[in-house]
Amino acid sequence: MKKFINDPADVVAQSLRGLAAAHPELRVEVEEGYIVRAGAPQPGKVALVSGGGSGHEPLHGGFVGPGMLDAACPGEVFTSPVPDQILAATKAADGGAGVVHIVKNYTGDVMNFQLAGELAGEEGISVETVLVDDDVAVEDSTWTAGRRGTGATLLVEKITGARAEEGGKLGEVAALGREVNAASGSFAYALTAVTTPAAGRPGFDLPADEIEAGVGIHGEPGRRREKWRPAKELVRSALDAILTAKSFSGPVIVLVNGLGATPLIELYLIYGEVAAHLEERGVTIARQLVGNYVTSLDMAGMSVTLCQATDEMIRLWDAPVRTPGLRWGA
Amino acid sequence: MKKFINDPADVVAQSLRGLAAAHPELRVEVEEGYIVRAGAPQPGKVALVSGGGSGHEPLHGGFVGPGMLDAACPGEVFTSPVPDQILAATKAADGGAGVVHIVKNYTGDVMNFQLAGELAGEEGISVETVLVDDDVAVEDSTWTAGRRGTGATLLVEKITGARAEEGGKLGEVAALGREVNAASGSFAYALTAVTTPAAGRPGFDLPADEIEAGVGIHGEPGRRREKWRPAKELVRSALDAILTAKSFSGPVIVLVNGLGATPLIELYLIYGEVAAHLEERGVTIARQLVGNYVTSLDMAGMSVTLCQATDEMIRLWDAPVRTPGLRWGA
Amino acid sequence: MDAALARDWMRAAAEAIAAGADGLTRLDSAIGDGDHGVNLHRGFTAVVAALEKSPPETVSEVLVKSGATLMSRVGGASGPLYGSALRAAGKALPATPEVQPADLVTALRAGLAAVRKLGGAAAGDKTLIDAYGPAVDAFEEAVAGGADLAGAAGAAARAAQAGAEATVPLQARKGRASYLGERSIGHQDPGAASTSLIFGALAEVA
Amino acid sequence: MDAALARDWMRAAAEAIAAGADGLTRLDSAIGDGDHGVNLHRGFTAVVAALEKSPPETVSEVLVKSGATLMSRVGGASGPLYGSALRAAGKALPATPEVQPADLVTALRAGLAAVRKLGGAAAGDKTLIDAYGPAVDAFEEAVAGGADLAGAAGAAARAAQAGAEATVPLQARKGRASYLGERSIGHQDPGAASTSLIFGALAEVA
Ligand SMILES: Nc1ncnc2c1ncn2[C@@H]1O[C@H](COP(=O)(O)OP(=O)(O)O)[C@@H](O)[C@H]1O
Ligand SMILES: Nc1ncnc2c1ncn2[C@@H]1O[C@H](COP(=O)(O)OP(=O)(O)O)[C@@H](O)[C@H]1O
Ligand SMILES: [Mg+2]
Ligand SMILES: [Mg+2]
Ligand SMILES: [Mg+2]
Ligand SMILES: [Mg+2]
Repeated sequence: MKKFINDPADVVAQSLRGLAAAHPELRVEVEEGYIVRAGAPQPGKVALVSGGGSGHEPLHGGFVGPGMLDAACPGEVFTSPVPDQILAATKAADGGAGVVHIVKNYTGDVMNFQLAGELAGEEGISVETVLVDDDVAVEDSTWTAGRRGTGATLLVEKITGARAEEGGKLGEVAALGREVNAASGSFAYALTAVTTPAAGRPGFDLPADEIEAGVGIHGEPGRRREKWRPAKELVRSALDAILTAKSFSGPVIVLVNGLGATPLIELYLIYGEVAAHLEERGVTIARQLVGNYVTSLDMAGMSVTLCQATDEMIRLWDAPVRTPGLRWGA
Repeated sequence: MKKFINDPADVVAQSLRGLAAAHPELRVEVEEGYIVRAGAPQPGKVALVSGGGSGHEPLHGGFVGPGMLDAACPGEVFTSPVPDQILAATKAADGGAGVVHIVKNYTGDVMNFQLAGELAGEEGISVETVLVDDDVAVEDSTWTAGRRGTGATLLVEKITGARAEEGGKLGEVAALGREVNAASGSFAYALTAVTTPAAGRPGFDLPADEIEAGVGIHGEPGRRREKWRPAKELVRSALDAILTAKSFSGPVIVLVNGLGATPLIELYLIYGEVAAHLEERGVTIARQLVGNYVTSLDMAGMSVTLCQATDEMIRLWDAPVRTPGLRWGA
Repeated sequence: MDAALARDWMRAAAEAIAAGADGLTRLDSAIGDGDHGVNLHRGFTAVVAALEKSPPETVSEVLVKSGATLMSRVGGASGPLYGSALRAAGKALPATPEVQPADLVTALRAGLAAVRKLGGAAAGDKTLIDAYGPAVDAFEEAVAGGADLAGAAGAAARAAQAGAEATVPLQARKGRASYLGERSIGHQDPGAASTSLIFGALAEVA
Repeated sequence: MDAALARDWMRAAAEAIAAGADGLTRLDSAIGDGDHGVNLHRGFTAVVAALEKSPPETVSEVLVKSGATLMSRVGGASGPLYGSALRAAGKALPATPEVQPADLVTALRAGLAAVRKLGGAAAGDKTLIDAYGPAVDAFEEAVAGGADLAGAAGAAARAAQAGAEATVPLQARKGRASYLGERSIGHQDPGAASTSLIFGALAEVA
C-alpha cells in the first residue's frame, strides 16, 4: 500500500491537523474529534451537525461554514464517529435553538448518532435527526438496513444549511431535510476497489474489464459485477435505476459526483451524457454540480444523484455558501 | 483500461460538451477547441489566455471566469493545442487591450503558442507571453528544454487574472506573471503511473513499494525512482529541493496540489507536514490552497508549490474569483 | 467469577482480537468495509488500558467500564453494539465482589437483549447475534445442567464458533453486508467471528 | 517527382504511421507522455483527407498543404515541427509540376533548417533531428553520386533508420524526454523513429 501517510493508525488525526492549519476559519478539535465554525455557537441559530466515517472528504468537515454545517465529526476511516465526539460537536454547535443531526443511513452512524442524541437530550439540547437514504441500488425494505446515504447528503446539507442560516426553526429545517432526502435518488459505479490505510490491501479484486454496479462509499463491493460498458450506457442504466425507484416530473438538481480518483475530464463527459438523457426523457435540469464531493478515498468511480427540487429548494441551493469544499455567492 | 468514456479518440470533445452543459456562464466552442467567458471579449480589458494538453483539469478550462482567465484552449490529452485554436481563443478573448498568453514550459506548448502569437500579431493583436517553469526537479539550463511548468501556473493565472480584472495594462500584467513565476518553485511525487485514454495502458510500471520523485503532469516517469517513505519525509525532501533551488525569505503562498487520485485526507495530512516544516525553517505562510487543481488524469501523487509573495501578490490572490475550479469572494 | 477473573477475560479477549484482527478485517473486506478488526483492536486495547488504570472491584463494574470504553472508542456498528451488550450485562449483575454462573446467565441475556433492541436484528440476519444467541443458550443449558463456570464457558465458546460458521450460507439482512444482497452469501459474518473470539477468551480464562 | 508521387508519399507515410502508431506510442510512453503515435496518426489521417479533397497539382503544394494540415491538427511538439518541416520544404521547391532530386535536396535541407530554428535542438540532443539530419546527408550524397530518386530515397531511409537507432544511448537534451535526465538513456527517441517511417515511405513509393 502506497499512500501519503505516516502511520496507518494516525491518518485521521494528522489530516485534521492539516485541515486546521489550512483553514483558520474553522476550529478543529483534534483530540475531541470535531470541526466547528470558528465563531460557534451562533446564538439563536438552529445548528446543523453531521458526521460519519472519514475518507469521504470534502464531506463532512469540508462543508462546515456559513450556509452549510455548523459542525462535523469525522470517525476513523469508514467508521462512524463515537457518541462522545458527536455529543461534543453538538454542544459546541448548539446556539440554543436546537440541533439537526444529518445522518447517513448506516447501522453504525444511526446507532452512534442515536446514542449521542439521547445524551444531548439529557443535557437539555433539542435534537432532530434527518436520515439520508438515497441510494436506489439498495432495495428499500423494513426487513433490512434499508438504503444507504450517499450523494444526497450534500444536497440535504446545502439546502437545510441555507434555511438554518436565514432563521429557519428546528422542526422546519429538519422537515426540509427529510423532504430533500425523500426527493432524491442516487446510483454509483466503481471501476476500482479501494485500499483503506488500516487494511493495507484492496477490499476486493476487480478484473481489468469489469466494474461494480451499485456501490456505496465505503469501498464495499456493489450489488453486482458487470462488464465495462461505455459511459453513455452506464449513465443510462444509472438514470433508469433512479427514475424507476423514484418518480420525477419537475425540475431536478443533478449531482455528478466522483468517488475520488475519477478525473474531471471523465466527470464532465458523464455530465454531458446525463444532460442528454434527461433531455430525452423530458426531465428538466434546474441546477447541476460536477466534482468530487462525496468520495470513497481514492476509488475510481462516480455516482449520479437527482433531486426533484421545489422552487424553495432551488432558492436555498443558490444561497451563499462558504466552506472549504463548496463555495459560492460569498 | 477502464474509464468513464465512450471512445478514446473523442474524450476531449465529449468532455467539453459536458462542461458546456454544466457551465452556462462559459461559452465552449467544441469544434474550434476553446472555452471563453460568456460575455467575452471585454472591451478595454487585457485578456488572459492559457491552454495546454487536456487531462490537467480543472486547469485551464476550469479557471475561465471573472478574476482569472478569459479563455482557455485544451488540446488532446497531454498534447499541446494547435496554433489555430490558440489563435481562435486569442481573437475571442481580445478586447483591444492586448492578450497575455500563459504558457507552461513544454516544447510543444511553447512552439504552438509561439506560432499562434505570430498569427495573432499579423492580425493586429498585441500578445505578451508569460512562460511558467517552476518545477525544480528539472535542472534549469539553456542547453535543455529547461524546467517544466506545473503548480505555479495556477498562481500565475489567479494573480495576473486579478490584476487584469482591475485594469492592469498589458506589459504590466505580463511582467507580474513573470514575477510570480520567478518567485515560485514546485516539486512532485507520484505513487502510480497514469493511463491515457489513447494509450490504454499505464505509462510505466511501478512496484508496490516504489514511487517516482520529480514527476511532471503528463504521466511521464520522474527524475528518479525511490522507495516509498512516510509523508513527513517526502515533504521534507520536496521542500529541501524547492528551498535549495530558489531562495525564500518572506511570506509564501503554498499550494498543496493533488495529481488527480490522491484523496483530500492525504492532501490535508501533507499540508500539515508542509506547515510544520516551514515553521521549523522560519518561512511564514501567508496563504494556502489544498486540493486537486493541476492534475495528471488519475495519477496518485501530489506536488508542493511555494511562491514568495509580495504584498501586492497577496492582495491579488485574495481578490474575488469566480470560475468552476476556483471561487471565492464572488 | 470475581473482578480479577472478569478483568482477565477482557485481557484475553483483547489478545484474541489482536491476534485475529487481520482475519476479522479480511472477513469485513469481503462483505463490509474492512475495518472490523481494526475497530475492535482499538476498542479492546482501550478497555485493557482503562481496566489497568483503575481496576474495578466488582464484575459488574468491570463489564460496565469495558462497555462504556468500547462505546467511546470503537465507533461503527460494532462499538455501540458490543458497548451496550457489556454495559447491559454489567448492570444486570449484583454489585458483589463475586458472581455465580446463574448471575452470568442473566447478565449475558441482558446483553443480548440490548444488542437486539439497539440494532433491531434477529437470529438469521447474519450478524453477531447469530453467534451471541447460541452462546447464551449453551451457557444457560450448561449451568442448568450443573456445569461450573469453566464448563459453561466452554459450551458457550463452542456454540459461538458453530454459530459464526453457520453465518456463511446466510444472506445478510442487517448491517453493511445487507447492501450486497445475495453477494453476502458464502462469507462468514465478521461480527459473529469476533463474538466467537470473545467467548473463546472467556473459556480460556474460566 | 511529380505531384501524384508526392501524394503517394504522404499516403504511404500515413499508412506506415498507422501501422507503427502503437510502437511509437510505446516509445513515447517510456521517455515521454505516450501520445506520439496517436498524434501523428491523427495528423497524417487529416493530411490524406486534405490531399484527397482537392489534390494539389505541384509537389510544392502537396508538401505545403501537408505541413499546414499537420500544424493545424497534431499539436504537441511534433505537430509544429513536422508541420513547419514540410511547409518549408514545399516552399523551397519550384512551382513546377515535376521536381528533380536536386530540388528535393534543397527542400529537405530547408525543412531541416525550419525544425532547427523552431525547436532549437542540435544533432545529438535525441530528437527527430538525429534521424532527419543523416537522412538528408545521405540523400544529398546519393544525388551527388548520380543516384535517381529511388536510390537517393533508399539511402535516406537507411540513414534515418540508423540515426533513429543511434538515439538509444543518447541522453535527451530537448523535448519532454529531457525531463528524465539520465533515465532517458537506453530508449529510442519516438520522433526519430517516426522520421525513419516517413523516409521509409518515400523509399517505398519512389
Ligand atoms: N443491526 C445489527 N445488529 C447486530 N449486529 C450488527 C448489526 N449491524 C451490524 N452488526 C454487526 O457488526 C459487524 C460489523 O462491525 P464493524 O465492521 O465494526 O462496523 P461497520 O459495519 O460500521 O463497519 C457485522 O459483521 C455484524 O456482525
Ligand atoms: N526541440 C525539439 N527539436 C526537435 N525535435 C523535438 C524537439 N522536442 C521534441 N522533439 C521531437 O518530438 C517528439 C515528441 O513528439 P510528441 O510526442 O508528438 O509531442 P510531445 O512531446 O509534445 O508529447 C520527440 O520524440 C522528439 O523527436
Ligand atoms: Mg465501518
Ligand atoms: Mg504530448
Ligand atoms: Mg466494518
Ligand atoms: Mg508525446
